[in-house]
Amino acid sequence: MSTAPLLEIRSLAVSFTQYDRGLRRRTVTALAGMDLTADRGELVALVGASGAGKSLLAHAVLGMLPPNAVESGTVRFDGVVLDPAARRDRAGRDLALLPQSVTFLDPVTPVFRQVRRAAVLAGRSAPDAVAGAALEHRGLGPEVHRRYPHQLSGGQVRRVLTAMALMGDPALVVADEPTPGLPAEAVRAALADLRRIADRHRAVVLITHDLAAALEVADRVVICRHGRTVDEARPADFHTDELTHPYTRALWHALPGNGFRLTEDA
Amino acid sequence: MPGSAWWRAVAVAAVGVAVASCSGEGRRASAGTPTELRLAIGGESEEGYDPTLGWGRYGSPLFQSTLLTRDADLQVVNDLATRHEVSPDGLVWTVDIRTDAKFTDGEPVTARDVAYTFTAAAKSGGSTDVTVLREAVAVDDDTVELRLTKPQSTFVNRLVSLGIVPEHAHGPDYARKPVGSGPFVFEQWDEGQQLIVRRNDAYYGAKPAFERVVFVFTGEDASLAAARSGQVDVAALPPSLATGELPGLRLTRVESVDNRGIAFPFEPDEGRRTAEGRPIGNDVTSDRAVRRAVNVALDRQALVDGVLNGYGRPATGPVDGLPWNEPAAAITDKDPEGAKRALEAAGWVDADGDGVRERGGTEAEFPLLYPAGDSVRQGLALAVADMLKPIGIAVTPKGESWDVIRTRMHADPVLFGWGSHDATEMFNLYSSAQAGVELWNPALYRNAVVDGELDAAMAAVDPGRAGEHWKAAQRQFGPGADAAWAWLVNLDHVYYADACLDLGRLQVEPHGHGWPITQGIAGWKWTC
Amino acid sequence: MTALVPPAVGRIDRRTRTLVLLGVSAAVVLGVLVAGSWAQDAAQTTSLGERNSAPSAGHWFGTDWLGRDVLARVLSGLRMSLVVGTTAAAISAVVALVLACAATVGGPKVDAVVGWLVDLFMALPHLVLLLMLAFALGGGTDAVIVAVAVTHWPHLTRVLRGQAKQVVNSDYATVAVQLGRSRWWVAREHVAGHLAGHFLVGLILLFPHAILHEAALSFLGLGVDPAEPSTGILLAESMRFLSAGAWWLAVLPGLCLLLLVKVVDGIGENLRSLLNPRSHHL
Amino acid sequence: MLTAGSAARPVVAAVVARTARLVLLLTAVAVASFVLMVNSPVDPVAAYVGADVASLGPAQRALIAQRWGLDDPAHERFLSWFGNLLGGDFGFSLTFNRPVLEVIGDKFLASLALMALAWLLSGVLGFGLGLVAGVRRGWFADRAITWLSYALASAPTFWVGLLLLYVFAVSLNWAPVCCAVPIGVPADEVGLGDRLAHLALPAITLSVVGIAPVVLHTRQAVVDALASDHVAFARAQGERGVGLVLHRVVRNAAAPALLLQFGSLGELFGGSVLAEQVFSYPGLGAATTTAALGQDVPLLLGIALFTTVLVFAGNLVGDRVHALLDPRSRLVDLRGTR
Amino acid sequence: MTLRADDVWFRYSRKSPWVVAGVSLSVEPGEVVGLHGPSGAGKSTLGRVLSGSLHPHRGEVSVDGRPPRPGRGTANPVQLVAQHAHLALDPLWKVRRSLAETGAADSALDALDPALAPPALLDRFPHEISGGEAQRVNLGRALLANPRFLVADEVTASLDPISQVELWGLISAAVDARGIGVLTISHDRPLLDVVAHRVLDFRELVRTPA
Repeated sequence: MSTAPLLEIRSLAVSFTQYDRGLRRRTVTALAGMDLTADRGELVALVGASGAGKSLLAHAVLGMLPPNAVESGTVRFDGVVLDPAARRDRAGRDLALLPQSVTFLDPVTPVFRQVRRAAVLAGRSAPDAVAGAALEHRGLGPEVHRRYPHQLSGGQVRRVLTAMALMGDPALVVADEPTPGLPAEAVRAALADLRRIADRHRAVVLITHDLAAALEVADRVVICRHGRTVDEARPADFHTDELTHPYTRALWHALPGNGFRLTEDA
Repeated sequence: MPGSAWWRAVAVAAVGVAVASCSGEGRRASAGTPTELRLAIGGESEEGYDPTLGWGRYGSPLFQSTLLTRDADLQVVNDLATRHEVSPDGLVWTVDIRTDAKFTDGEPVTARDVAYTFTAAAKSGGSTDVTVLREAVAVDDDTVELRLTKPQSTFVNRLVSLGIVPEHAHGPDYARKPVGSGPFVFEQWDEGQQLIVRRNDAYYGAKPAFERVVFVFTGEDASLAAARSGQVDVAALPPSLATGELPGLRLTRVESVDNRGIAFPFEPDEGRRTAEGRPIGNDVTSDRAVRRAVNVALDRQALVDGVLNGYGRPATGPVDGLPWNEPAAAITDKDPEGAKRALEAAGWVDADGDGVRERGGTEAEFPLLYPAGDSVRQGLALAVADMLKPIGIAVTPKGESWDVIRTRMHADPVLFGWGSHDATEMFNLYSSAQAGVELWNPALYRNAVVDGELDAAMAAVDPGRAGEHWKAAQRQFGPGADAAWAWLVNLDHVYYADACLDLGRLQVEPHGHGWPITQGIAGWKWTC
Repeated sequence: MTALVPPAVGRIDRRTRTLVLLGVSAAVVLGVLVAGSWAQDAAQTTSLGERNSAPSAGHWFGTDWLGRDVLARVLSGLRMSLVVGTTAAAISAVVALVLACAATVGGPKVDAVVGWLVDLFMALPHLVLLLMLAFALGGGTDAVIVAVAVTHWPHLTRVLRGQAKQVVNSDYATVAVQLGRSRWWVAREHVAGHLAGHFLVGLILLFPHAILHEAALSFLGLGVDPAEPSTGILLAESMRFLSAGAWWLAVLPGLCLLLLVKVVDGIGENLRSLLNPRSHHL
Repeated sequence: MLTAGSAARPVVAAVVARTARLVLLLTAVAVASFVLMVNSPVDPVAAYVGADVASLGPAQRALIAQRWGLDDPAHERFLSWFGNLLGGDFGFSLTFNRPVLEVIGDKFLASLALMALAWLLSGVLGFGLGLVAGVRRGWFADRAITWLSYALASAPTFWVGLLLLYVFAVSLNWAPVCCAVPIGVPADEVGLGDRLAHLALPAITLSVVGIAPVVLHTRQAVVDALASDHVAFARAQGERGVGLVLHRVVRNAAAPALLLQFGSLGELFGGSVLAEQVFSYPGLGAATTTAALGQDVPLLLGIALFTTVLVFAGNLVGDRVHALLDPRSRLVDLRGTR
Repeated sequence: MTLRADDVWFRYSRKSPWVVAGVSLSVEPGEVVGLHGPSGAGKSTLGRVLSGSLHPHRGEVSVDGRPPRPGRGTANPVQLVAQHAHLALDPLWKVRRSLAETGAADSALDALDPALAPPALLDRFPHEISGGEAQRVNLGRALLANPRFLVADEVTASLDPISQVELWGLISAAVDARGIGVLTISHDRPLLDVVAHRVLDFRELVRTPA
């Protein structure tokens, strides 16, 4: 057993080429230098302004960046440096993506077939039984099996996605922006789910822009800005105002509940 | 075509091309004398095979027999008729018919059927014009009287071309299931593709040498390809495609009166218009000197060689090769110097040195209209323009639609094509009575002497007398006198025929390439 | 295209490449127009001594049955096709623009009528409608132009109408109204700008269709005047000489037509990718 | 959430609405076509007479006009024609000398085989190639396929036919040069192989022309599908390669491809007009050309109406099939939103 | 001079349910009123009704006794700023032109509070500026129209917390300086508690549909 954390990301940078109207080429640097570690049993929140390229981190970790993207930096898993191809190979088993939106389900395939396919991919024997059980376990009976994703409620979708993501019993779960647009109670429920996954000795990376919500469940919070990790803090540091980094402090104080003001060093 | 077959067809589509490679085989490979003849000479009658609608007006109606027919010399001989006679006033044609003729359904052919056929044809709105018929009456079982509204010596052509249909079987679907007393029996017609006919073993005349004849309705190009690969025995093709001999095929040229000529507007341009508002008159072509000069200057043999690929004859008049042609009306052409002299004498000189003569402010120039889709006429028009340039006449060839040509034909020269075994056509082209009717006499040519001769020819009861009048008219309107038209060429109709096939002596064919060759089809035979 | 292949492969900037392609394509089209008018006389000149000759140094594309130079005929045919195509496409595009604007500004009733018209014209097979129109107008070049124009506006109308509606329903158009700007002002200032690109691209992309349909009509014998042949007529004529082995009459004009259509299409696609890089197929 | 029960009523309503639309459409097509035809400057009698103009006099022309009812005023002709139409009588074809409906029925049967074969070929091949191109996006296979599609889209149908004819029929003599059946063979002796042999070249021509849009649209659909969230999620679960394409892409791409394929019947018919002309194939397409060139107004009108129904039916079936494949689109009128 | 809604009802078509049912509220000049409710409840629709771009089926909205409407060349006295900042800017127009759409002269634009639209921003295209900047331009444009009232519909929902504070600072300044009244719509209760003088709960405003 190595002492290194399960996931260790160092100086991860991603850029790619885009074309504007008039075909002006520009190179967009989406991630400029991300550092992040997460270990088993830990829920680490990655917080930053929307559109800061946080989702790309999730895709990079799973080795699914679009072909025109250029990646640099290192991603270690269990202490071993994995290149994108190796990460792709582990996706679905050791590494899992947990999305929350209905668009992540195949719109033209009934729910059960998708879950069953996830079971097959995870290498489980008797995929039919496993898939049925996984849905049953999350309170989804046979009545939803033949439904299409658009016929499910938001909560049901989330449970189906969770069932699929966890099918391979992954060591690491990356949850990508699970909460936007949800009412407060739903946000709380979704995050509580994630906390439970972490508590079952898995590493969870929660990517979000909602600092206040993240603080309630995370063990550590990684703050990023302009595609770069700027700070890492524990939730307690926020409440006790022991924040060292000015941006983190500015972010904290700008929250409506914490003074709603601009600190001079923002 | 059963539906299930098609679905099976779809299922094994993949083998299609492979099978295709086998089916393209020629049939000459098979030994023995074929009992089947295959012709690709076009001429499908989309509306079917009903003579009262015009079927058989060129060549043999196959399924039906006609009262009279023309032999290889175009002389009228009896077929179904045993005798015909015209009353002295020319109004009543009495025809006796043979009694041994039977329709293929077993019924005998009677005078009533003949009367019925003529009556039906006169009333039908088809492509055969029997409107001169007042009534047709069966006098007895084998005699019929055809009574006309006016004397018409050329009515004999109706007797030659109108196939007799059975009154008892002439219903709405007759055109698709023809029954007649002709040399062949209808077997199958794949519309747009082929017509298969069988020999009529009960035919009263000389029986054809072939059990079956297949007419393939392909385009010219496909016909040539089919002939090359031995799939057909006879193929009609345009002169431009007749590029040389092909193995096993004989290039057969058939002379025709399928002629091409220029109609010169006869009246000067005085700003008049017809009732429909079409302009009348042309100040250049209304001068006889110009018309004669054009006739003299043209090198018709060069047109034949160049445009027709050699497949044709220079035209001397509208009825070359027909019994009523007048050879004396012909002139010597290819004489640009003579043409120039004639123009000078008439006052057409090139004073301003632009290469085009003028007289009294009028330039010797005119457009030459031709139907735009016709490539032979286009070639002729272009070549004519090239030939007339040296004598100082500027011609601008212009392809137009028939609709445009119709409105312009009284004022601008038009390149027409005619040619018929029916002398009525000559009457129509030159009689002032037909000026501006249909496309006839488009030039509005008017000469009292010609009118007199033409009327006399039409009214003549005796064919010989009629011929004399036809000839007299030609001497008057021909290129040596009025030069009303400049006839250019007669097309040869070109066929590739199997080298073993004897087509016998062929008639001079009328306008319309292809079907007329079937006129003597009953006499064709294999020679090897 | 560049964005999708591994960027390690060094290549020219896509913008430069697109601009160069555009320039070259425009030059080709212009060249065809100029050469076509220049070749018009040569296309009519018969030379009865040199009939049906295969391509040679003297006649690059060979000669036809009247000894006319096929290259000259192809060039003048292409010019004819271009002229017909351009005119028809321009008329069509303007009709589309007018209808789209009417549908957008004229209220729901006009919009419904326009929508119905579009449906009506799209319900009939293109070629059948073309045949009927060419027939009804009596054939000839003008009839073909009108027929092609009349059959090609619906698609562009649909595109432009959708685009205009999107603009009219956009937040910024709503803001403009809230700021006291009239509907016409919005149409002029906002909608026109957004439509211009689509209109231009749509117009150019109509050319190839117009050219092909003109050729098809002419091939069937309902098209332009055979005396002043377009490429469709040349090809129809060539059909009679296929079995005689005169492949050059069919292959070369067809190839030239294909290339011309491709070039014009390329202009449209390149322009489109300049205006909206993501919609590009490659 | 939809259940079968709640869906039934809208389906009925949709069918009624569609039918009403079709009737309205057909009426409009009938009126518009008739007006066009009647106002044609071309004289139908002259077209019918054609080369026989030499031997037919004015009296005979009057007879012809009378036989075709050209003497009556236009509105009367329309009313009687339209009235007959409501009774199922499409009128009488002048060039073919038989009822229009019979002509269309006969000819369409021949065209049906051609069109069905070409439709299947272009659909299957196009979808396959589009799938390959989309999956291998940016690679050689994609570029080759895309380039070929663009080239085919720019090629005139009839020219492709001419080339095939020259190469396979004239030069290689592998395929017959014309027609739907072999020369001189009675109908009952014509085998399936013969029919296929005669069908092969026209069908290939027709499918070659229809393939480009299918390829390009499928390719785009595949590219879109591959860029979608659900494929990203599938990838995150370790789905890749053939499995990804089979399980997560094919169905998504098939729906638009089928919709397009069913919506292309109009183009297919247009193509068949040209292909039949080139290969002398005696189908409805060739009849259309004949009717147009021969001024056969009743037949042309009949064909216009018939093909309108055909295209309409194609779209309808396409929508249904699309709805089967893509449950989201059920009860939504796709045509209006596309 | 009050923005009032009296028993306002609105639905999108005859067949669809009432989205706004019997809502009455008022906003005074110089007052910031918060409207709180969950997503999809119809708050935004009410915002558009209040700003006059949708017309109520029943009841009425009034400013000074008259319904708020843009006049010929004059702006609506009630201006709306919505959540998605970039959608409210014509992508083909530079910022300067968008601002000039209010009818403001160039000099007025240059004199605009640099905090709303820094001079460097004026000659950029919308896609060249950030979401926070775009939203400030939108606010600046609304203020250039000299409104009496402002409807701010989730104006900062897409912004990071720091930009959110900045934008609200600008709104407060306008409220203080010009005495305009603001109705702010949000699902974020803590935010409303900070920025609004009083907060209305949307669910309590809506009557149960009759």
